[in-house]
Amino acid sequence: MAGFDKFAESLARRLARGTSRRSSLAWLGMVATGAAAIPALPVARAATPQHGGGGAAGRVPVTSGSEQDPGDRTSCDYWRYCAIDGFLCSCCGGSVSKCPPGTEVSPITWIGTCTNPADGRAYVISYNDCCGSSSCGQCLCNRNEGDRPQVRPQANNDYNWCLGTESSIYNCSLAVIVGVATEDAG
Amino acid sequence: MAGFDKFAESLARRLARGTSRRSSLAWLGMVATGAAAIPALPVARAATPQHGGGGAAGRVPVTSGSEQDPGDRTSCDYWRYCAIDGFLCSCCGGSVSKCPPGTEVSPITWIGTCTNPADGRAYVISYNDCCGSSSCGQCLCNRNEGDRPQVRPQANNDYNWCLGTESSIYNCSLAVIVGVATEDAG
Amino acid sequence: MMRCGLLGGAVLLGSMAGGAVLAQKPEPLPVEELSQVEALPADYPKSWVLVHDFHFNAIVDGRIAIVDTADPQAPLKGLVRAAQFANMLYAPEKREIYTSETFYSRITRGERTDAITIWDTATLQPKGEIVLPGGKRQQSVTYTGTFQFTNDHKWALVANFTPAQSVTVVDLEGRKVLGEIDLPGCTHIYPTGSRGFSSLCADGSMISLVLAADGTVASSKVIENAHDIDTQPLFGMPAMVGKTAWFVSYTGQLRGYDLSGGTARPLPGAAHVGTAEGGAPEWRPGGWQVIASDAAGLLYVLMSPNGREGSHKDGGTEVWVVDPVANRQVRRIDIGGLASSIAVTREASPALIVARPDGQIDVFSAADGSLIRKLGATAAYNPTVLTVVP
Amino acid sequence: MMRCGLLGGAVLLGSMAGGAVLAQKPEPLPVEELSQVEALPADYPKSWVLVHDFHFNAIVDGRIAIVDTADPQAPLKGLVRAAQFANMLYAPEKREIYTSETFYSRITRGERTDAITIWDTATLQPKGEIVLPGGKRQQSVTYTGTFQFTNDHKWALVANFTPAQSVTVVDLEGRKVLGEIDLPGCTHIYPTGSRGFSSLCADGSMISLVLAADGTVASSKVIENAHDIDTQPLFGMPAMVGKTAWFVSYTGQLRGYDLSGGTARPLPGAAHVGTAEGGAPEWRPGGWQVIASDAAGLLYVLMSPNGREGSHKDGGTEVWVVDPVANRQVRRIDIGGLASSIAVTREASPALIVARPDGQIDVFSAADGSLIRKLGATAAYNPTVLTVVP
Repeated sequence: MAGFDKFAESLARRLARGTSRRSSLAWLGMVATGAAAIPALPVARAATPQHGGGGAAGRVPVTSGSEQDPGDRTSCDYWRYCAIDGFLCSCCGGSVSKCPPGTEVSPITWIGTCTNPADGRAYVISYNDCCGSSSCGQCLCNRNEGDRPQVRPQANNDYNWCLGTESSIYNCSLAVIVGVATEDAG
Repeated sequence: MAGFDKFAESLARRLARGTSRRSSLAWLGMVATGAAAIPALPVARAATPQHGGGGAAGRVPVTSGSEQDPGDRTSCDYWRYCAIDGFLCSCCGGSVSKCPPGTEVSPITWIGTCTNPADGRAYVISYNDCCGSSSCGQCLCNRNEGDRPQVRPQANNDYNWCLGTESSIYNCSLAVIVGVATEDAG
Repeated sequence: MMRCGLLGGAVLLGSMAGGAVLAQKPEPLPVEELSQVEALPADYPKSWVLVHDFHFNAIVDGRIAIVDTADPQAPLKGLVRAAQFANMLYAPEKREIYTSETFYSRITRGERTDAITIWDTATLQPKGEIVLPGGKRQQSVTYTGTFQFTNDHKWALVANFTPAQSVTVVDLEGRKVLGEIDLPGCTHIYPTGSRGFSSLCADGSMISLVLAADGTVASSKVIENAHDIDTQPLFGMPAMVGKTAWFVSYTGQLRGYDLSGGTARPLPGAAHVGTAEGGAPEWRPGGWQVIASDAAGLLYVLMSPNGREGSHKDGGTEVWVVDPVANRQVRRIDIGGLASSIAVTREASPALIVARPDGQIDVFSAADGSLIRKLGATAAYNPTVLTVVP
Repeated sequence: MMRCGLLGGAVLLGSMAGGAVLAQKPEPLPVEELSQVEALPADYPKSWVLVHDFHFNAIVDGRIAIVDTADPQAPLKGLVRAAQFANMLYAPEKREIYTSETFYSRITRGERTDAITIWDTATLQPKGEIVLPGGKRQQSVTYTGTFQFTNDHKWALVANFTPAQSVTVVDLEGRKVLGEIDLPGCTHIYPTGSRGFSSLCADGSMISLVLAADGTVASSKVIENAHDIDTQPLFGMPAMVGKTAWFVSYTGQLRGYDLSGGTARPLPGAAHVGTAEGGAPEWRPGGWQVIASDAAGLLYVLMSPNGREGSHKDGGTEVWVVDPVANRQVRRIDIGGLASSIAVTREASPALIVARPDGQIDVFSAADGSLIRKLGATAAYNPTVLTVVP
């Protein structure tokens, strides 16, 4: 947990660039309130009911190419997705850190803390939503490690985080590394 | 085929009550053009790919209660559905002849000719759409006996027949008996 | 109908004669009437449930499915639009359903309009609309706490989230917005007293507000240490027993709040859903709408045998019936597979309604846990919230 | 990347040392940049296909999926909105995609707006919009003939159906509607000559119209007996070989219309997809988009072994390659299961793209019929029309 407050401050500063003054201040307050409580937890795969014509059937794995960032980014099991709820942008024309074309990135979002099995560290993951195009429909994934009730917004994945964007229509979710939470989560 | 022109005239008169003068006149012209060509054909079940969470799984059959109108009205195999393309209103809060609440009936539509296995007659079926509520999503059914290219609109089920209605949003399709085409189709 | 019976007989005779068509054919089936639309009873029977279909694959096209859980032939009675992370309220005595929705002029883009639509229970046609200003309506996976009644169903309260938090006060009968209440740090709306509400706050407190006749805040009170987000995070949606809201925590603790007065009152004493063998690692509540009440005040909690951190939305395979006042586990119901949301009807013989992740809806006896009927996946793609007829 | 390789080595060393964490840990993964959106090449490679997703379960929320059929890891490159029985056109030289759509102010109800949206091929962001007057845009399961170019991609033609039939002429470059042409009894738009179009009519004729510079009709000509709806009904969407439109009938007859001049010219002589053993009762074309062409002028027809009256939309299990000029069946391709739509890319080694009813998309060699790759159900729920990059 050491260093988390510093991280939260830096995150808030980065986020502030992309959003309005009022909402970024509100966000900053929330991060400060909840920061100490975000836990680093072991990765476990949650039930992800598939719906519709999409899904993992026939997918070819997409990997980072680095052994320090292992796993298939189109699979709900990928380590960064430990607290995601939505369609994986890696299946929608984007990647873990880039929105699909035709959308815009939500500047504010919820964060989770996921352990990278390769280096044992707990990373803080920002699950920014991509907005302005309707439900991608591919690779629905719902995992909730560290997810907390809506009363702690910055730790909740049930909000539509398409906020501060031109359109609030939800397309898919990113999983961006924004910091290291703990040096050793093992 | 005898008597069909008379039927078409009467159908056009009934339909005219519910639609604008211009469109009903256009419709009358089309019925007259295509009337002689609508064939009476044997009933065959077409492939109906299911999509989404709905579908026939777990459905309890809905029957007319009359042995002269046999079959399950929530099944794509039901004799009246020989030329339908869409969600069956019997699965959507309506019936073969009544739209679900919250929708309105399209006054104009395409027609098919289906053989009733109980009495051997070919009936003219009107596949009116129910409109104003979005895709019902239940019991998608696509059969095309007698379906002809869009150039013959009154025999084509690919049009959204939500025409002359307040909203053109498609919810489901009826299968209403509007006449007898031939006394013996067997 | 008499003629139909006769014709049926004739067809039977035909088949007995070896399948040959009789010279004496039955009369043809009659021509049917066009231009008819089904109507519902304005007062829904107690077996009916309003099923919120989140429609994940087309969130802009969400719906409320009106479902008769006693009719396995035609469970789906009709659909009401519930667009883009909508919420729904049902006022049986007004014979109205309300949806709070968000629209864009070009579906995914363009001008945003938030509005409450008023629907007639019998026709499912819209009767009116109240536009909500500011484009700030909270959009979430369906929670009951983001759209609520107060003032005896005359008003509605709409949660806003930009992420600045506030509540819009709406006069449903007058069809107008009364005002907006800033509520930084607090979330969800729990109707409290005759004209007011409570919210849970991020610092562990609860706040209760009494509203004046013009919709402004007459008074407010903060209840400190009302909940513990770190050690006992509460599922967002409580089960109501009279005016008491019962919440269940991620680990199974039950917390009651008496909302009958102007200020919420946390009930003293701890209750818990109890324990059982066979958990791996342990039994915990799991699903979306995980807690329900019956008319007798018993609670029903959807339980997962694979409870651990992060399992709280994984769904459950049993429903545990608990008496929260006596703090006693009454019985366990095996619901035969994974479910995500549950509710209990107010029928004379109450039914436990179980919605599964694939849209299947099953009906169990709340009294003995036996399976009554299966409705199939016949109503909704993604059933989130089940609202029973009170 | 160099650092990644090093770190990978370190982790490997760790695992060789029995899973113990090394004292010398690798550097943490770097913090990643926020606020980025993927961009596409403005000029799509020839392996790309625009897949119209009709989205039957939410027709209001239809889309165009931009798909790279050569990229099995990430076939879906992005989505373009295509709402409510939309149509799509692609103008590669303008680096634009056009959708003709219908909107309601409250998604399912309210004020109707028909419009053409202009999308940038690289960003998939809208660049402009042209509102279509009258609320009369034809809504059908996706056909190419209801939205077409003419005048060298400078204009679009929109089919209307109320059910009165007409065509709206739109100046895409000038972003304005030029006018409307009444066309009673005739349907679908086949671009003809340099500035005009043809339509098939219900009396069996074809009509060709030459347009003036202001979008009005300069001249028109009726070609009698151009098609026979009763005995040889034609699938609505032809395959283009240069300026010749090749249609296939429900029973497999091939009809060519030369559309290079101001007036359509039915090609003389009869061609046919041919026959084969094993039909029950017979082989017939079946599916939605059943005919495609390659750059060499060969036709590809999706064939069902269960051909009979009413089977024309059932889908097919083989693709028959036909030389329509020589009237010769070149080869048969077993596509290993039911498909509904096909297309052939203009790649150096052309690929036969096969879309199946469950959304699976497979890629075959057009030359030898071998399976190249499977893309899975990774792009669209209900692929209807496939548009290849020319």
